[in-house]
Amino acid sequence: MNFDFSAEQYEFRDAFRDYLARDYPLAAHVRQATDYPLATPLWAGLSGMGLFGMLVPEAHGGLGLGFIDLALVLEELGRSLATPAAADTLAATDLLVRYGTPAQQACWLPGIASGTVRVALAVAEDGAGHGLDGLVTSARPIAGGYRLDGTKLMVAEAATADLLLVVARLPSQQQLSVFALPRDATGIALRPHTTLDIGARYVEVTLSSVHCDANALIGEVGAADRLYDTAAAIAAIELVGIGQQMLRVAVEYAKQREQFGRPIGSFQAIKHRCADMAVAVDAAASAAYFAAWAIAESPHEAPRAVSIAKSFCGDAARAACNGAIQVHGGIGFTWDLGLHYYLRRCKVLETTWGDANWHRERVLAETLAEMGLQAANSATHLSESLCKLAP
Amino acid sequence: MNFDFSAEQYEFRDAFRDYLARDYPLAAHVRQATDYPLATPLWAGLSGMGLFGMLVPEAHGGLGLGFIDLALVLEELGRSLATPAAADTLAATDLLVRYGTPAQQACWLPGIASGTVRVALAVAEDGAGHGLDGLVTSARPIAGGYRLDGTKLMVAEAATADLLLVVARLPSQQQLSVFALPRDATGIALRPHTTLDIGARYVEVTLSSVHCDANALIGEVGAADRLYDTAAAIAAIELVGIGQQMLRVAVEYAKQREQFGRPIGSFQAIKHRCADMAVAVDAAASAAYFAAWAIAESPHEAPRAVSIAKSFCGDAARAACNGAIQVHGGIGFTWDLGLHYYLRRCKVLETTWGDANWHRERVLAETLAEMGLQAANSATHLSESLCKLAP
Amino acid sequence: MDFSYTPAETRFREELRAWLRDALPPGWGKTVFEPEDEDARAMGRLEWERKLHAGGWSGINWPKKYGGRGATLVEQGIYAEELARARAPEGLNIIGRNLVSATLIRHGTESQRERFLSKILSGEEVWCQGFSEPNAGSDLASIRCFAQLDGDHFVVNGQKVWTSFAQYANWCILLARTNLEAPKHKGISLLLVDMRTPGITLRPLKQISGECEFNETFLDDVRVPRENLVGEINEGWKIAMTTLAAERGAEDALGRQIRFKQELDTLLLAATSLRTGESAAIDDSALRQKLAKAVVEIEIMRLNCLRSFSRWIRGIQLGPEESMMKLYWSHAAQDLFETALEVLGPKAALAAGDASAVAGGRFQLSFLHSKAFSIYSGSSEIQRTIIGERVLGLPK
Amino acid sequence: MDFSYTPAETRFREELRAWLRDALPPGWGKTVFEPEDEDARAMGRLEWERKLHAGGWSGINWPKKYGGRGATLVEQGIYAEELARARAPEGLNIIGRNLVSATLIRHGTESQRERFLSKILSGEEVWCQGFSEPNAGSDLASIRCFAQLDGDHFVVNGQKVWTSFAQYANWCILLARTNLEAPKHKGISLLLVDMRTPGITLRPLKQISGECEFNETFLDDVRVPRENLVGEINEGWKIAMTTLAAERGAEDALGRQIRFKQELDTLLLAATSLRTGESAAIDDSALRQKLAKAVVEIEIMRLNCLRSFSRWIRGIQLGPEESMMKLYWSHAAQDLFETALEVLGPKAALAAGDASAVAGGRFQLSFLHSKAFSIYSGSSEIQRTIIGERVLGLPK
Repeated sequence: MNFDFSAEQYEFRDAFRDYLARDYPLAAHVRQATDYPLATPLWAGLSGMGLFGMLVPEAHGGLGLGFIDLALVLEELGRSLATPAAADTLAATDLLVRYGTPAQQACWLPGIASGTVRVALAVAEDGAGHGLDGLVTSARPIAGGYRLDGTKLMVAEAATADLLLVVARLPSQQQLSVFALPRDATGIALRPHTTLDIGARYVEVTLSSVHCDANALIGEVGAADRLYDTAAAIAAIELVGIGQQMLRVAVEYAKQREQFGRPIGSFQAIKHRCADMAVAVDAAASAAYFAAWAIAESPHEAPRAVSIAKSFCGDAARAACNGAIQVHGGIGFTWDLGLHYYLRRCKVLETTWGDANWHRERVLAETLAEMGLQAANSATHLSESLCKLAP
Repeated sequence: MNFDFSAEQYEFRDAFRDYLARDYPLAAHVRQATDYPLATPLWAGLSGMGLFGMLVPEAHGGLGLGFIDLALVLEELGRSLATPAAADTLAATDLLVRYGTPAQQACWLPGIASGTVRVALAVAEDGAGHGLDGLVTSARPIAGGYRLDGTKLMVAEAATADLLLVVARLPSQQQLSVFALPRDATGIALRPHTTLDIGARYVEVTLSSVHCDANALIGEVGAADRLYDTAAAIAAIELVGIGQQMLRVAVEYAKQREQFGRPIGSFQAIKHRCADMAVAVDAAASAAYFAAWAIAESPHEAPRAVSIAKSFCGDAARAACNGAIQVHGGIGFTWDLGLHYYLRRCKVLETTWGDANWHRERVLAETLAEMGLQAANSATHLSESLCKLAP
Repeated sequence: MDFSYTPAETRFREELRAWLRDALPPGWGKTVFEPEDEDARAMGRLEWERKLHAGGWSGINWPKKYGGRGATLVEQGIYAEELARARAPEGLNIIGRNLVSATLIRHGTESQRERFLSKILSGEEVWCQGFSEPNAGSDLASIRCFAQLDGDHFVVNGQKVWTSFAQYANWCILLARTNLEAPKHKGISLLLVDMRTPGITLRPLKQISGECEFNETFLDDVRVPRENLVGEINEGWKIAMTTLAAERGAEDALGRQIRFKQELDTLLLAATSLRTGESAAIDDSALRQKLAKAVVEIEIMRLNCLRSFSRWIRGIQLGPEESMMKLYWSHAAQDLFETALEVLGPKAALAAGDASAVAGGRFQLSFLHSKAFSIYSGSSEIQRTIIGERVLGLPK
Repeated sequence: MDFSYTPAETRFREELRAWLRDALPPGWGKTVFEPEDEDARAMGRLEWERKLHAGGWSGINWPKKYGGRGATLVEQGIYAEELARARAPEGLNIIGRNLVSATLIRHGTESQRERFLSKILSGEEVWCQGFSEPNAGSDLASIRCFAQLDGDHFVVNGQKVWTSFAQYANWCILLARTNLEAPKHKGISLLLVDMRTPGITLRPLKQISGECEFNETFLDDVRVPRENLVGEINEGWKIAMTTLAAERGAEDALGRQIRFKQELDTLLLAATSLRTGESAAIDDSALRQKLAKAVVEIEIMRLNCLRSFSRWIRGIQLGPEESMMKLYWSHAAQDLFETALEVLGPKAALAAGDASAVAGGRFQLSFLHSKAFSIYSGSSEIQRTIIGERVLGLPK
């Protein structure tokens, strides 16, 4: 048992951190907001460092690494507010590796590994709430394949994606399934969203009688759940990166900025707030790393571990963003300092792939199920045993 | 419009404050915990100052004042952890004044005003949750009166009460009603509780085929709700008193106690915590005073006002108790300093007459009803109007 | 204690409500809104202030001799409520009406009052506030902007920051150092500066919301006539404290409260309408708790204001207690807007301009604005120190 | 990163579990409990420690030469888990095992180690901790208890407070001032004091829970042989900091975590059983959120411990990071017990001894205990300062 990363994993992380800090500092976001898209050179850079091949087996041109190897890198992607297209592509890669047929893997994985295929995840829908249960986009079997209809919300960077993974409902078993569609398939229409997150482009994707062949269906039972959990785990880890960055920025400012003749970090109001941020962000990292391990190594523990992480990391990152702005005071409220880019991305990550409430509800349901406890009306027999649990 | 008390009301408050500080300081609680009951001289003292006659009309030997006049005095009762029998007797007085028949008023009010009749409220039941909806104690009409059966939880100072007000359910209309029973009526059995609050005695009251005559039924529709709301309002105001006292004690200690060569109150960690306590306790007072006004003058606003107060005051007092212990450090954790008496009473007041969650739920329900909004499925027509509310 | 209104007060409310109904365009706040363009919005707000003045509804609580109608505090509360209920625009000249006027009525000379007050009321002259500097934020008393007396003028040099609406302002109420030797609180004076004076340069500061309400203001040999000094020379700090207390007090807070209440009502409406399958967001107990908490906290904000007004009626002056008001509402409102985005679920990020945004994206904008609540008018850290030391008497 | 166990580790767990099954009375933790009387409970705990030692399950991570079995950190984690899972009693000699031993292994002389360590392991000698004084709580370095060197003895005079279990202790690890002139951190020494030495008087301190775990200890011309000095004279502060870091660290926290987890499981059981009409407390979404938050936070406490162990495996020493561990769990656990009472609804106040109390009133007692979590082993304020200055590098 060892809950630590290897020296190689730390080195890999450091390489990404150095690259992102050098080639993709906050200034890039400022440009990006007005001068979009900037993603292409970044994509090439990340790809050149091997990011998109990490999860891809060597047989398909990748490095054959696992999700744990990815964890610290995802933290860096979060910290540098990298494009959500990277997160989506990595979640899709995990799905293809676990659930894809040999033919699907051969078709998509080499392109992903080499950075030529970008994937966008089309899951959320208006009126469907968090999670998958409320989704209504339909997939109807037709001769030789399926016909998809529905409207997807908040699809990140779909305009520049090559492949869409769409979660849709098959009528026969009411089963949610994942379909891989070329982004330019007939019947796919995009409408750009305006969102809080001005460092990325999100679109509404409408599928009107989109036809695909049978080979577009990825995996069977469980693929949609796996996709959602992986995407949520990635969001949780990215939130840790945001939290760490906000802590770092707040601490640096508190060391320099003087008021009343002293660095403001010498005041307990600031010092203790930074300490609370540090404790929350560090605990968030514990949760996120464990979720990464569960995704990689222990699928049956993954839903609970992911939900623990996603709920806690969202709250910790939010507190860190708010704390960083507060520590900066007025200057923290200015556009040009750029703390708002983190606040904005943080809010998107908090409210996509299940918000904290949704994940907490799932944590409790999983915990009670493990304990053999039920909600509702079947628990009468327990009352007696409880009375005996004195003290 | 004037949201302030009169000079007379402040003077009356000061008289109670002086009396309680002199004759009933914290040391009395320390004695009380080992040497119970101490309530009798206190009762005589409070009675001598006119407390129990305040709400009683002059015709029945009282002062004919209103609930607003009582508010600041209740704050002092809370601050000094006075016996909950006082709160119960005052809530019962309000009920008798508003809902009692002339005969009932003539029977009980003079005794209450003179301090010879103490009342205990028997409302809560095991398994009934907060509020009145879950109560199952039954009142069955019999020849010339009613027969009551049921078990009541957490009845304060019932052993020394003269009169019990029991909330029970009539079978005909499933209507909750209030019955006034002499404490020594046949069929009433008491079992002492052991509770967190060692400054008062609570008992379980079992009613086994208790017979009463028709005159025992106080009021009709709404009496039980009024009783619950009044008791909750009193608890809210007492919680403000506890919060104020904990703030005062914490601030005094922070001024005196030195560590690192300075009074600890000069450290922002302590100073800012006290400031937050002050803001919360002051806001709680706003809510509690408004609830007192609504109870006195605007019954239709009372449920919402009481729920706003009870939820907020409970949270504020809890924070103040926890804050006071923390500011004191180790000494705050000792029995003899006595902060725990406040913590314990606070927890009882928080969790009786509806806890914060229960009252918040009621605030929301009342608010939505006022707005003409419904939960659940009848709101579709609103969606459109909402879209127009730009920006 | 009495929450009822006298017949005269009720008449005042009805008269105002009727006037507002006529003065605002039909559908105002429902189908007709303020322009999105910042400059157009600012001009609209100024126009609205002038309209209020023309109708006799400006500076209602001011003494009659300065053009007010000498309204009671209760009428003032009714006024704030009715304007907010009608979703009337905020004025542009908030600093002039609320801060400069209070300062001049209390500390100005009679000729300053005559010169400035009526033009504030009429909307003829808009004011901005030149207090903070890049190195004097929380530590406001360490300002360096220097005013050198040169005959009958001060010559001012320095830099100010967060000067709201400076781009529309005719005048600035400016804190400047006038004595370099004295302890820092004792060498500060308060000046009234004509924004057209040569040597003033503005640079807009873009906020995290994308708007440019704030500015940096550079002063380079700006000449200010000596008669524009408020109070005594080197006595500006105490006067500024009155100004800041007014900024943190109940009058400001009551107007805000009603706007927060409007947003909250819209949020409750949204929570009732936003559906997941069979149920609405409002059916979720956990969200209900947070919404109820918002209802409770915003309602208590109103009660705090009314208690504060009632203290004033008793003759208690503005003081450090106003910091409690401000600390309370800034956090209550920040929580409200965090809750708002939570209620929107997966649509939380859809902002103004998106066809699917809930309530036109207003909550996202308010969420961003709310981050400043705990910073401006004195950060929460400063308010807590004021409360700890000056209300509770804890040692420095 | 690897959460699986080696076959050897699994064997270790099974062996221990089997031993525990035999060593604890049948029905332990379900129908059979520790005695309610404090003294009887203390003696039972000591007996249990001796039983552990007899079975070879004491000080498992200690070096073999001092009677331990040199267990790995992973085995230590398994050990903590299994003891807690069996609801085995806590030992009485926690200070001896966790703090004194770590201090002596690192800073003691070989003869001190030989003299003391094996008797700690065997439960022959119980230890208490004499650090805090009435005027030296958060400001521990300002202790006044004075040890005057007199030939080959120190003569100690002063008063200590919060000396846990002093009434059962044979020895005390004591901080005393040995140089009145030096700066306060540089004049402190660490002594090992035989509690039978003449001049020691105890006075029990009753806690808010009604228990008397703590004492005041008065020292009046207490003679301590010079060889009972740990480390160099006047170098005791740094050594004490190691002791305190151990007290705040993962080893202590992991044992607590599992006990909190047990309480949480009991709470979930209670929430499923406590009914209002048709529904149980567990059906309420708002309570579910709070219970889930407790599940999340207590689970993360475990993960924090495991990460900390893993850092130790990498060779990173105990340090200020332990304050993060302690700050985290103390507040997570306080929230847990506030939630517990909330779940109980109108029965929240029914305490141990009441027939209707839920789970025998354990939650009320734990609630009261939890108020000390943010005070002892360094208050949360002290932990935040340590984290701010020594982990984050913020200026003093």
